[in-house]
Amino acid sequence: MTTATTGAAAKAAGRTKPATMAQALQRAMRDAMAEDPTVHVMGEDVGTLGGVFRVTDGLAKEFGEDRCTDTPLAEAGILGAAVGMAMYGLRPVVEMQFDAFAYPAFEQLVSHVAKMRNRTRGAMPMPMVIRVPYGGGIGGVEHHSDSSEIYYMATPGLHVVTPATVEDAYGLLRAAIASDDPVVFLEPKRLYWSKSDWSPEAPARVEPLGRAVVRRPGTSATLITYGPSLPVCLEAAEAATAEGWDLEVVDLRSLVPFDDETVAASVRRTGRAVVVHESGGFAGPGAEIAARVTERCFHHLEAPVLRVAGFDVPYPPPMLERHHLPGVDRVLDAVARLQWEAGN
Amino acid sequence: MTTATTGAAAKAAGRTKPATMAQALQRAMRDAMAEDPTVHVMGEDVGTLGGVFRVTDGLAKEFGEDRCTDTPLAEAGILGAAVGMAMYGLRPVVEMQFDAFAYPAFEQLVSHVAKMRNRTRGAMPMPMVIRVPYGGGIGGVEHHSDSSEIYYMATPGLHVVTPATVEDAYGLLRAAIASDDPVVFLEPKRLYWSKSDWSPEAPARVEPLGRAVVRRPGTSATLITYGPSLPVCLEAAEAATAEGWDLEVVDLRSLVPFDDETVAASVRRTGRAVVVHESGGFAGPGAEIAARVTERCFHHLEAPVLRVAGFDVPYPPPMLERHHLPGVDRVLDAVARLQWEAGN
Amino acid sequence: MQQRSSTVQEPHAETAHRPTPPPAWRPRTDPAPLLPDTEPLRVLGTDAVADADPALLRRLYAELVRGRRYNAQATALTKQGRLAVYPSTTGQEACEIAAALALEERDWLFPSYRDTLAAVARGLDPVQALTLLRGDWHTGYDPREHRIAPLCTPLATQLPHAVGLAHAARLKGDDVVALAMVGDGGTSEGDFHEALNFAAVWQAPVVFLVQNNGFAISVPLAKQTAAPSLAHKAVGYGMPGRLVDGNDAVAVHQVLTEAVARARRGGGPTLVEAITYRIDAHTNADDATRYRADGEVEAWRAHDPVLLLERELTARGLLDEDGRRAAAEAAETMAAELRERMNADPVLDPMDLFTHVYAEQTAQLREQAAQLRAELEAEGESR
Amino acid sequence: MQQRSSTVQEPHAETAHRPTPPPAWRPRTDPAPLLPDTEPLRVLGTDAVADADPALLRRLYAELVRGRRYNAQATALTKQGRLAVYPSTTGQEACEIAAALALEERDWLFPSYRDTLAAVARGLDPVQALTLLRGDWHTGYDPREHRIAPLCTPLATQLPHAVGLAHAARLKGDDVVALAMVGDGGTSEGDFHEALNFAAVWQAPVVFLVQNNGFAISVPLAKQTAAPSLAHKAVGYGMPGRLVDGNDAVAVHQVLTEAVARARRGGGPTLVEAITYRIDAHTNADDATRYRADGEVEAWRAHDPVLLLERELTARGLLDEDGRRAAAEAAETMAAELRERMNADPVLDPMDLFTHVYAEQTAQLREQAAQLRAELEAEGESR
Ligand SMILES: Cc1ncc(C[n+]2csc(CCOP(=O)(O)OP(=O)(O)O)c2C)c(N)n1
Ligand SMILES: Cc1ncc(C[n+]2csc(CCOP(=O)(O)OP(=O)(O)O)c2C)c(N)n1
Ligand SMILES: [Mg+2]
Ligand SMILES: [Mg+2]
Repeated sequence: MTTATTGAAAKAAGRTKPATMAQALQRAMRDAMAEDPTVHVMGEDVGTLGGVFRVTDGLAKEFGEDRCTDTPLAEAGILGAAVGMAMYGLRPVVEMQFDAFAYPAFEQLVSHVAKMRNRTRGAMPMPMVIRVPYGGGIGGVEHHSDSSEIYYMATPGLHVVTPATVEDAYGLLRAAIASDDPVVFLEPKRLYWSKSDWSPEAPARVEPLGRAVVRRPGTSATLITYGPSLPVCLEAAEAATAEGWDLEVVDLRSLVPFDDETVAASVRRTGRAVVVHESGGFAGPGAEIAARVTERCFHHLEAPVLRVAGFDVPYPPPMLERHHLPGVDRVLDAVARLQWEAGN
Repeated sequence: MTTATTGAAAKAAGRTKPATMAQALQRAMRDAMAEDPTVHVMGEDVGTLGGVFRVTDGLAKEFGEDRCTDTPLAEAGILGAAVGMAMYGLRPVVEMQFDAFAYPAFEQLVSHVAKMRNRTRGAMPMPMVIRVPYGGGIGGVEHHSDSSEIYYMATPGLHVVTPATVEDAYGLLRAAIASDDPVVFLEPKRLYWSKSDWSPEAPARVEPLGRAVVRRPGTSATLITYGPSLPVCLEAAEAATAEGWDLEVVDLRSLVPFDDETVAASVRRTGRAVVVHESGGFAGPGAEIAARVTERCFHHLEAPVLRVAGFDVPYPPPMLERHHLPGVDRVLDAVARLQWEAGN
Repeated sequence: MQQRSSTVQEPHAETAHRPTPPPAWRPRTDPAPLLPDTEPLRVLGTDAVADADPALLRRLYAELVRGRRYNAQATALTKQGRLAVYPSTTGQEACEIAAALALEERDWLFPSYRDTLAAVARGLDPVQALTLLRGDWHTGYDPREHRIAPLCTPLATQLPHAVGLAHAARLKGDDVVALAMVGDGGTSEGDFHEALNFAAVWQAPVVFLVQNNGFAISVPLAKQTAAPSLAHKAVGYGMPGRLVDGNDAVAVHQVLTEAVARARRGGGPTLVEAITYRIDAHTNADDATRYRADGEVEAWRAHDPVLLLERELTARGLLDEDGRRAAAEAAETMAAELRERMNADPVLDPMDLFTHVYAEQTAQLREQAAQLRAELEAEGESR
Repeated sequence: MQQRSSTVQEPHAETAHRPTPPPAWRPRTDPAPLLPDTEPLRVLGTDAVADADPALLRRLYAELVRGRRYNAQATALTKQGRLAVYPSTTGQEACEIAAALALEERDWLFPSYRDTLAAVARGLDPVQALTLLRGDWHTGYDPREHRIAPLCTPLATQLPHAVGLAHAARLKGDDVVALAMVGDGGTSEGDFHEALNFAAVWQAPVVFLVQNNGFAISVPLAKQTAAPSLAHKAVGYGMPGRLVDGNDAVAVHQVLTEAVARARRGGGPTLVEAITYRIDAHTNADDATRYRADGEVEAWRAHDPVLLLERELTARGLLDEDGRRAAAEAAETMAAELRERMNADPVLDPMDLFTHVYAEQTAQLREQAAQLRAELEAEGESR
């Protein structure tokens, strides 16, 4: 879990800019595969097609079908086979095609991937990445837009990581592949085509897992968020300046382990917090975040930690999803409810 | 969702007392099957054997194998077939043999059972009960003691219900079977053999779903709990009197929907709360409970809502489980940390 | 021989050289009749077609032409932004139509996400069938009214539903059959296995139709299975497997009709594999040139289901220019109406988000609904 | 014939009556050799046994006797409260032993929760094998050291692991074979299906051994499957299915050895069904009288694996009183040692709860570990 650079590979490959998040993810796998022959990419349509989101584009061509493999269509089988491959010393990087299509693999994930190291007293680690495109906002029909992060967060033994920027997509995926633990790597679908001037010359950072980052410093209140909701929060923070609020925005990046240090430090400073995610609110990630922030910062809080989340309903059809997804207005409404009259 | 009585059936059957929770559950299914020919019990070993916990004992004999069916060994198939049966107007009561063996059915549960009513605009409801023996404390080997309630709580469209007393086992299961929505009915394994003087003469109550109940009134602080942890909390409350604390104990009974009214009323009264469950704490049920209680009672709280939970580790082997399960001492330790010096 | 001591009971020694199978061994079913024929059944272009009812042939033809046009129209609607996505069944119309026509009204159809055409051929309003793909709601029809289960996206998960429904109908004494559709890729899912096993053990009146169209998105059949055929899987469940040319509408119709009849008379389930081909890309969003050669597509165009039937009808004098024109015109009318109706924006109520989550709205959802209502009102005011 | 118009391309009309299969149709494998024989293979009591190596027969006999004794001892340990639970393989020793002996040292065994005996026969310390069932930890050994995967409780989930491991070994160029064990009930799980399919598509060097012992807890095979045999499932994946008398140690050993050799030389996976019987209850906690008749058990006692082999050896003069006594004494020594070692309380460290959840302990677990440590210290003080 160290911060390393991979300048050589980066230079050799001659990246162009700006790059999308999908491209950064592809590059992360490519660099990892070039460096480490035990890294194997597998899943439905990841080979010849390069994945339905083209995230594995070109890998089968460059590394051969044995390193980037189109599997039969069976998610439990894919993850189960990956467990066996990891048992033999490989580092599988598994792609689940969509969030809801990872559910068939749930038993393998919970009962084996998450527990294998523990049940064997460390003898049999599971260095494995399970990439899951997640969340909505892309007009997908039912079963294509679930925010399933809570299922993974609630399962001890897994790391749960989600990038919100192009840079992090690269840095965190490299770290996830390098990790000796299983990492559920949640890729925000609606940010796949987000772009950044991701410099091809500068050494690419491998981010440490488990560290949140302050994306925008502020003093009035803290917005705690991750993945697809980061852009929403940044926009809300800009809009809030008009109301005289200077909002700090924390991007969690890693849901497990949770970076209490960074988050609590921010909330202690600002005294108010709103958690923002598009996953359902009830028993969602925000519940844990609100609860632990409150436990740690109770006497610094001027108001209860509020949650802005998707509604507690099955994900809506494309034409209605905009009413479901927390947008800038809902974030600002929550900020307004932070009992400003009561405190400072 | 009404409170009804089934005195006639109860009298006819001539119960003996005291009864165990397992017997009360059996009786609930028996009465429901006698009253409603659309109720079908199905699962692994539920027929001839009467279930590994004997909860379905005698049902196949009394109602025939078509009404209480030993299925092939495949949980997704069982739940998937139950979906089809519900589509045709039956009310399946599905037994999953143990908590961890419900995971293979996760996709059917999340993508179909929970969503069917919604995706068909109410045309195709899913009146179905999925009975899941859950939790530890019975010396079970790995995969036999998971507290999986959060996975179900986080899935909109499901009710999640769990009894803690013999009476409720009957009353809540009857209500669950009568519900027109799918109910995940979590049965605390270690309470299967708990007993009560469950009167065979008195009319058996069908409890409404969605209502918590105060099991012990108190004034100093509220213990919020459910299922297997209720006896622990009641014992802790008794022990606490020695320290001068008069603890109120709330049994949630229904995790979804959540009875905010009862819970918030209690916490507003006492000003302090501890959530107790044996599920892991991180992203566990207590996170939601703590977060929503704080949202609703912030200015009544003298201290942050604390959580006493299982550790965030895979469930331990039998010989170590006592170190994992929250016991009376941990509850009392948490109560002691409720910042008594600060407030009243 | 020395004196012997043994911890286990010893029968007479003379039986030693008579090999008997273990006590529990009773071959319960003869596997031979469960195995599919070595070649897929074809009727069109063979002598067997002489037995086919001309009315059926004409009906199939009209439906195929209509189905082809429906596919073209739906694809066009994606280009106009009127459908979010469309998985076409161009080239697979024979399977879609035959599946619908093999069923009685009281029977149930369990379509996969690709099978809107089968639903339409069964009589469902195409606009309702396309609701999912337009995106105004998930299921656009009342499944019980049409006895068509919701179009199913999680692959193979609808198969156990079909088994459960057929089983329930049988328990109730109704002679209802369920026909479930799945793709070649879907057969790899555990749910396929579990459904077929339940069906066989329960002798449920269900017919499984696998449309083997050669691909699961980009993945060709050879990477999906090493089986002699998908129909060979049947024997492992103790049910008959049938192999049929999926582009021969008459053959598919015949095989399915027989399987439905067998199921109805209590003969249990059947697995049917129809060999067909997906002429278009996986969906409009897919680029099929990334994974298959044009030549392959061309070979299949020569084996087109509409063509095969048209040729037969023409050769037998059952179809003339007028007939063709009539079929084409009927299809055109359907397409025009569909286009027009799909050009209207659907009327949406955002509050529907909360209406059907539970039988009774929970307090929690009432709160959230109130929030959305307030937002919508504020939005309305600000407009 | 009138003039024709068509929207689709039309080849020459004279081909109309030549039935050709659809373009993609190529039967890839001949199903015949994949089908199992109609009767389970037996060697003991047949002429074929003449070919068997006497050393192997003796080895198998010694192991069977030891295995039988191991089962008795483990069951006794449950009564003494030294094991939380024990699923016995009494009556199934031939399968357990043959599975272990069919493998080379570099190969991998994937046992189910019932198969501690196979692990012990492969050389694992029985105390380590029984750790799971004693309850001091989950897996009591280093899987890599012994090339024995953890005993697997969630049924059939170990099968894809075996496939993945075998596939990985092959990719690395190691000629390692994986042998995976599963019960008749476990074959109903989706994971069974997916594992066999992956194995066949990848031609992975893996052997699947189904111990058909007639029951899944209380559920008899007839409620589990309607297949002619479980081995018939193989053809649906494109791999050979073999049927063997699971109480005939020589036959099971032969079939497994052949399947392992086939896998090793790149011939791909095999599905083996061994017909056997669970003489004891499901576990010591189960009451088998609730679901099966004594007569059935007695019939199987007459077909006991130890008995079958003992009879053969005796008839051929390969076993005399001394030999029997030596085998029994060796088994007794093993049992005495096991009993003694299991009578010692295992040394437990509650802090192990936190040690192996992650490679590096997280801050959160460090906090929780500190809490437990403080509690333990307080407990220690108060004692
Ligand atoms: C459980 C599941 N996994 C993955 C997907 C994503 N997906 C949608 S269609 C498809 C390919 C389906 O292939 P096949 O079963 O052959 O049907 P076809 O598309 O050819 O009709 C995939 C992988 C899904 N819908 N469900
Ligand atoms: C996924 C799963 N479902 C249910 C169980 C509970 N269970 C344990 S053993 C057993 C029966 C297994 O039967 P079979 O596969 O024939 O193996 P056997 O016990 O006969 O060796 C069941 C249902 C389980 N362990 N895993
Ligand atoms: Mg296909
Ligand atoms: Mg068995």
